[in-house]
Amino acid sequence: MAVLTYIQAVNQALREELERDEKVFILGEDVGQRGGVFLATDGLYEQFGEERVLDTPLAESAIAGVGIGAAMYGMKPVAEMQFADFIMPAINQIISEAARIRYRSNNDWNCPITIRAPYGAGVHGGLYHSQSIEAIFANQPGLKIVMPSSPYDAKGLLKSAIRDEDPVLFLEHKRAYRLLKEEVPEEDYTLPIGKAETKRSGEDVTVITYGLCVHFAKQAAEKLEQEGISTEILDLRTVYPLDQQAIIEAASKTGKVLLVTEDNKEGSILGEVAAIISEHCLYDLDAPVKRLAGPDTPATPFAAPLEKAFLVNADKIEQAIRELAEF
Amino acid sequence: MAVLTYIQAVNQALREELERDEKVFILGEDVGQRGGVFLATDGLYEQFGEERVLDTPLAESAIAGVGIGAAMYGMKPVAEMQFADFIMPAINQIISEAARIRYRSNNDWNCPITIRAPYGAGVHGGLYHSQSIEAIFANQPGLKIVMPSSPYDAKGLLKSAIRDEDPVLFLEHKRAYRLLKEEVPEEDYTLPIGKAETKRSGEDVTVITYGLCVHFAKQAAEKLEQEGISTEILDLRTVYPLDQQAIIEAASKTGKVLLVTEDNKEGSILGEVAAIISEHCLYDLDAPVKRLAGPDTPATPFAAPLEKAFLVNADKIEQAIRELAEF
Amino acid sequence: MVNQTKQAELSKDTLVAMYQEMLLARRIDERMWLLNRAGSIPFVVSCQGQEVAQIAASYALNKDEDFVLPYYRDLGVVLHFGMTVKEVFLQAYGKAEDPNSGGRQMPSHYGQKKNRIVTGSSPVTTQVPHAAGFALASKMEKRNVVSFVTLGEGSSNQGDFHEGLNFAAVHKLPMIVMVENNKYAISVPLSRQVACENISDRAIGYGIPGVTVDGNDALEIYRVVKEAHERALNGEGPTLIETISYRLTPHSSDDDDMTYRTKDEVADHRTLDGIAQFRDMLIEQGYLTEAEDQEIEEKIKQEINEATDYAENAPYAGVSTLTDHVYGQGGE
Amino acid sequence: MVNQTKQAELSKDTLVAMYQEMLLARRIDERMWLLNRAGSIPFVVSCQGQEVAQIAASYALNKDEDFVLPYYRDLGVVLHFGMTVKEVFLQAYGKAEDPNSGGRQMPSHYGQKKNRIVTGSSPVTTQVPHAAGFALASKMEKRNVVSFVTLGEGSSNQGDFHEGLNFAAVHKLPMIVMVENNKYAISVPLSRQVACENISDRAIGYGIPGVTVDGNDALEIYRVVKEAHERALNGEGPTLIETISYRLTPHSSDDDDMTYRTKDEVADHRTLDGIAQFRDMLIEQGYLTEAEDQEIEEKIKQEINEATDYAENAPYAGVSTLTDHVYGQGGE
Ligand SMILES: Cc1ncc(C[n+]2csc(CCOP(=O)(O)OP(=O)(O)O)c2C)c(N)n1
Ligand SMILES: Cc1ncc(C[n+]2csc(CCOP(=O)(O)OP(=O)(O)O)c2C)c(N)n1
Ligand SMILES: [Mg+2]
Ligand SMILES: [Mg+2]
Repeated sequence: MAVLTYIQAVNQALREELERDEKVFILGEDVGQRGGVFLATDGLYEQFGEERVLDTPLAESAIAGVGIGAAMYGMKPVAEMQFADFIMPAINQIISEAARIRYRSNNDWNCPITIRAPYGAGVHGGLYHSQSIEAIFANQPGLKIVMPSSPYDAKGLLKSAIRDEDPVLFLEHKRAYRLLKEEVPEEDYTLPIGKAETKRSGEDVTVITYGLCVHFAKQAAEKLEQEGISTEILDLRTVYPLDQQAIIEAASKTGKVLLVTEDNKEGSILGEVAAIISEHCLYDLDAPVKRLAGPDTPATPFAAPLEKAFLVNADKIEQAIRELAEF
Repeated sequence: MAVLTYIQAVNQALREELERDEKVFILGEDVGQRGGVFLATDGLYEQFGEERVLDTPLAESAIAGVGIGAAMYGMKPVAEMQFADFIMPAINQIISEAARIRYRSNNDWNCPITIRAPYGAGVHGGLYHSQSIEAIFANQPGLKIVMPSSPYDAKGLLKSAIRDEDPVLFLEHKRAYRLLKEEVPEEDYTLPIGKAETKRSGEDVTVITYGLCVHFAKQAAEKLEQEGISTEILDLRTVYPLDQQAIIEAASKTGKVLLVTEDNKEGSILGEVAAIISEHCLYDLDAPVKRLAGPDTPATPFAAPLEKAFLVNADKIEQAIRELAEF
Repeated sequence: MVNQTKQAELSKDTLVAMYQEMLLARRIDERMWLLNRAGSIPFVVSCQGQEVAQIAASYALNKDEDFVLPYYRDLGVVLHFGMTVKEVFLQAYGKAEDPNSGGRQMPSHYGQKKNRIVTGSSPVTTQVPHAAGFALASKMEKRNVVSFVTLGEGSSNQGDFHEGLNFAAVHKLPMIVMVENNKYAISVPLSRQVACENISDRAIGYGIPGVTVDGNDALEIYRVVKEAHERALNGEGPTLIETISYRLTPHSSDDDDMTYRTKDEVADHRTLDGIAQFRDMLIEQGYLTEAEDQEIEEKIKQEINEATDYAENAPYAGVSTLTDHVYGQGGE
Repeated sequence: MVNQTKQAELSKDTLVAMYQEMLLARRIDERMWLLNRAGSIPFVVSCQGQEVAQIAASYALNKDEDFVLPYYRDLGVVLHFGMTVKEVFLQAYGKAEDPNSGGRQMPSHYGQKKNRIVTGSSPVTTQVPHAAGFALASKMEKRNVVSFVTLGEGSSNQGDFHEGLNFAAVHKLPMIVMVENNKYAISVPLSRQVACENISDRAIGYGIPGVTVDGNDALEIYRVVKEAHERALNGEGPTLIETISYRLTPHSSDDDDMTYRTKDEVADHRTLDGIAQFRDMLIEQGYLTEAEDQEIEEKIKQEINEATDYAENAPYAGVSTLTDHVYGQGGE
């Protein structure tokens, strides 16, 4: 099995899906000859031609909207937003259209589009190349939001997203692209959308998180293991709609829950996770639910010291787990 | 004191602010001669002229964006989105621009715009004239979201919004427009943004809600009083950023908390409220936090029976309070 | 005025059939208002004044292959593409059998997959990029299929108009965009919506042909849409067509147009009604007699009566269906 | 080629001053690349190839009254409107003293209220409606002030371009929109961005004048911007101007342009460099000697050295300021 970076895993999933199904095509800014500004589509233009790897004009509402039209027709478009921050002009198409098409037509039409976007901070991107955007969409029935935490997950979940019969927002952490590497099978495999996964089993504290923060949580857990603190890590994987059952089980198991996100604290998807826990696990909790998140300021300043101060990292998670364990 | 409907209170606030400050102006679709499709701006075009009550082309991103430019210049624009559902094309301007201007310029520029929009269901509006949209914006530092629950609050809060030095999203429940009436002082008064208000004091169960649901909660509470169940009602008024202190106090007071929204359950702003409670009130709770909300389907079908089934009403609230009281 | 020199292309039977369809749309619309004012249906938004353009354009399309992305006034288009009168009334009443949405959407939010009528929403102009998507997909599949999308002139000021047309132009997609300019966007007159002479002046900015036609001139509309259709099939890309008409009703049943325009203005435009002009031409040409016209009216009336009765008595969707079809049930 | 018949309007001193500003922008930009490649600053996005257009246009504006809404390549515009070289380096380093954002935004996200340089963001084209808003406000206040906004040609495909221009046109606002067409949007060449001949062809769709000019022809650019400025002040509404140039650098320091264009193509365009043409013209006209040119270069170099040193040694904003200025502190 080859060791792939996160971005290579994304690239491989795209290549295999383009090979597997001729209804699959890619559209976005600079996805063609350039291979994408992060090289997610590297080599695909050469292999599949400009008809299936389409450079679009600089217009996100059209990228989403044209993709939605093609998806209703019966194609399987994979639209790229160059940065998640630039999905904003396409929100009307995504929320009013993609998410509503099946319901509003009483199941007559559907919209199997995948919209990929690199989110997250840590690459000196300043206010507009750093944001977490999932909370904006995490209240829209009809939409699914997938945020893989590793190369293996990225490949399997992206394939599922492309094959899904409904619209999927697929958010990849841009700092994970080169930071994370692991063995990824060459063969075809898919992972289930809508299911969280236990990334680590533990007894003392449960960490519930997603995306790049899973990596940091693992680092923290390994360190704490040496101190005798045992950490359970639940990776949400799909942040909308949430896997309620898995959340309830993971929270109940240890009774001490740390929720982690890179997003701003107020209004992040952790609120919903906390609500599920408070509805279902009151009597299993041994400590108040704790949230570790970004401060409520626009994410994130360009200047390195400020960016660092904004971000969640392994140290901050370690500290929070320890506090809960000692509670 | 005159008895005004909710829409009349909005109209009066607008009129008084236009009179008070010549930097205030209104822009939107059909706000001029037509006086707005709900008559929020009725008579203002006649009184203040087309320069201050501007009919715009049908283009929400421009309505917001031009307003933002004028606000940065130093004006006090009040932009109307004809229906909250149609704010979607303007989200890039509201989130990427209005909400970030002060922070990104390190306090050099600011953006005192008010964006009004009628939200909510119950008028046979179907999928696109019924939505609750606050959750989309309730994760954006720099923005404030105000949702008044009564004519009196609407007038006082709208004046505060217009005078605020930062962008305020001001959401008015369209069914409240004619349904709710109360005495509203003719004179100038403002109400504080960022503060929740206790609308009713009680001992057994705390209901935390906002907007039109406050009205239904009051109806339910009155009925339950006769059964000897005493209900505290906290009206959030500002749903972002939330008044944490008031939430903690109200939840701790009775130990039994019902959160109510007309929005879809998953991902609504109630998640954040529940998270605040679970972080701060674990040992004060006598029952799990309960949420009453719309189902997770697009809001809301046109057909009357389906619309009714979707919506929260006084009966459903009454039932939920009773269950909590008996817990 | 109807240009008689252009009839050659269309047979007598076709012209009479066109007339019947225009009239059917008008009579349905009129009935909707009666039902609304009687309290039977909560909402109407009309085609009145735009039927001629809708039917003439529809005849220039391939109704067995093309995709249409109509807007809320396009009753004429959806009737031509196969929606039945009964189905139209079912959607007006929001009943379970409504094929557009099973009563989920407000009236006039059309969509019917089997007839290639693409589901639409309320936020205006989102359908323009969708139409480009359909055109792109059919081009990728090398099918000889065109997408036809309509919108109001006010709606041509939305970003999606610009982005959708530009995309289609760059990729030379088989798409026809028809702006039905009825001079008003709710209360806002054309002069406060745009500063250009014609909406079709926007075409040059996308490097595509743009044409403005009289929305009451069926034969001219047929001709320009037919040409656009041929260009599309020939791989020459999209065309922007503007039809000039006048909105004969208030914006919708919720509107009071007397707050922003006069009775006289409306009355003046009623005298120019394109359907009446078209009928007069047919009679003048000897293609239609007064008696035949009366028969047509009768047949339409009966069909509408039956459809109204049926829809009125049809059941609403059950409350248990409220949460159905948010997502699919698996499989591809 | 520089059109020599149009110099009349501009004095020798002005022309030499223009040259100095163009050169200053170029030399700053070149230094930024050196600093980036040396690992001192994380990011550069260049003005190279567009300085002539930026400076010529700026000279046609009223720098004491007008508002400018520059995009990330507009180093020339912001220098002309009063940002100092030191301030430019402070923002490149993201230091606390950066007047644009105190190090919060990426480099080249300009904004400085005292100089009426309106704060900008990364999502392209949002500034176009803002410019209309400034123009609307100054019109409401009956001030003789124009808003000047720029963007790339790729960015002219965003909905906000369409909506902003249409709004400004309908309300006849004093606004100038200058599209700096440098033939690429990152890797995507003009031909895959638009299908129109000129971006200025979009003007007629808003009923406003549209002009395309050679981005290396300073005097012609000055003339058309001056005319647009007069029209704006006369209440005749907005103008769309397109300057044709070529992006001489990769899109940014994160880009590798050799994946989508050739060395030769870039080298060919370097030979047409507008700044060199302008200098040659000044020398030919006897307005500038080689020695004077050398002196200018020296002066610029020294200024840049000092600014670099200063910025390099300046402190970052303290971590405790991270949460400052999300909201104002009350008052109006
Ligand atoms: C994005 C959006 N904004 C506002 C509305 C409300 N609205 C519905 S129809 C309409 C006017 C449309 O005018 P036009 O495009 O000229 O079409 P017409 O109704 O005249 O046929 C408006 C403003 C909407 N449906 N969508
Ligand atoms: C809304 C949005 N989408 C995508 C981007 C990423 N992006 C930054 S610059 C750029 C290309 C801009 O091209 P053009 O408008 O021609 O300006 P140029 O850089 O050539 O001067 C892109 C796609 C962005 N900044 N904003
Ligand atoms: Mg119209
Ligand atoms: Mg460019």
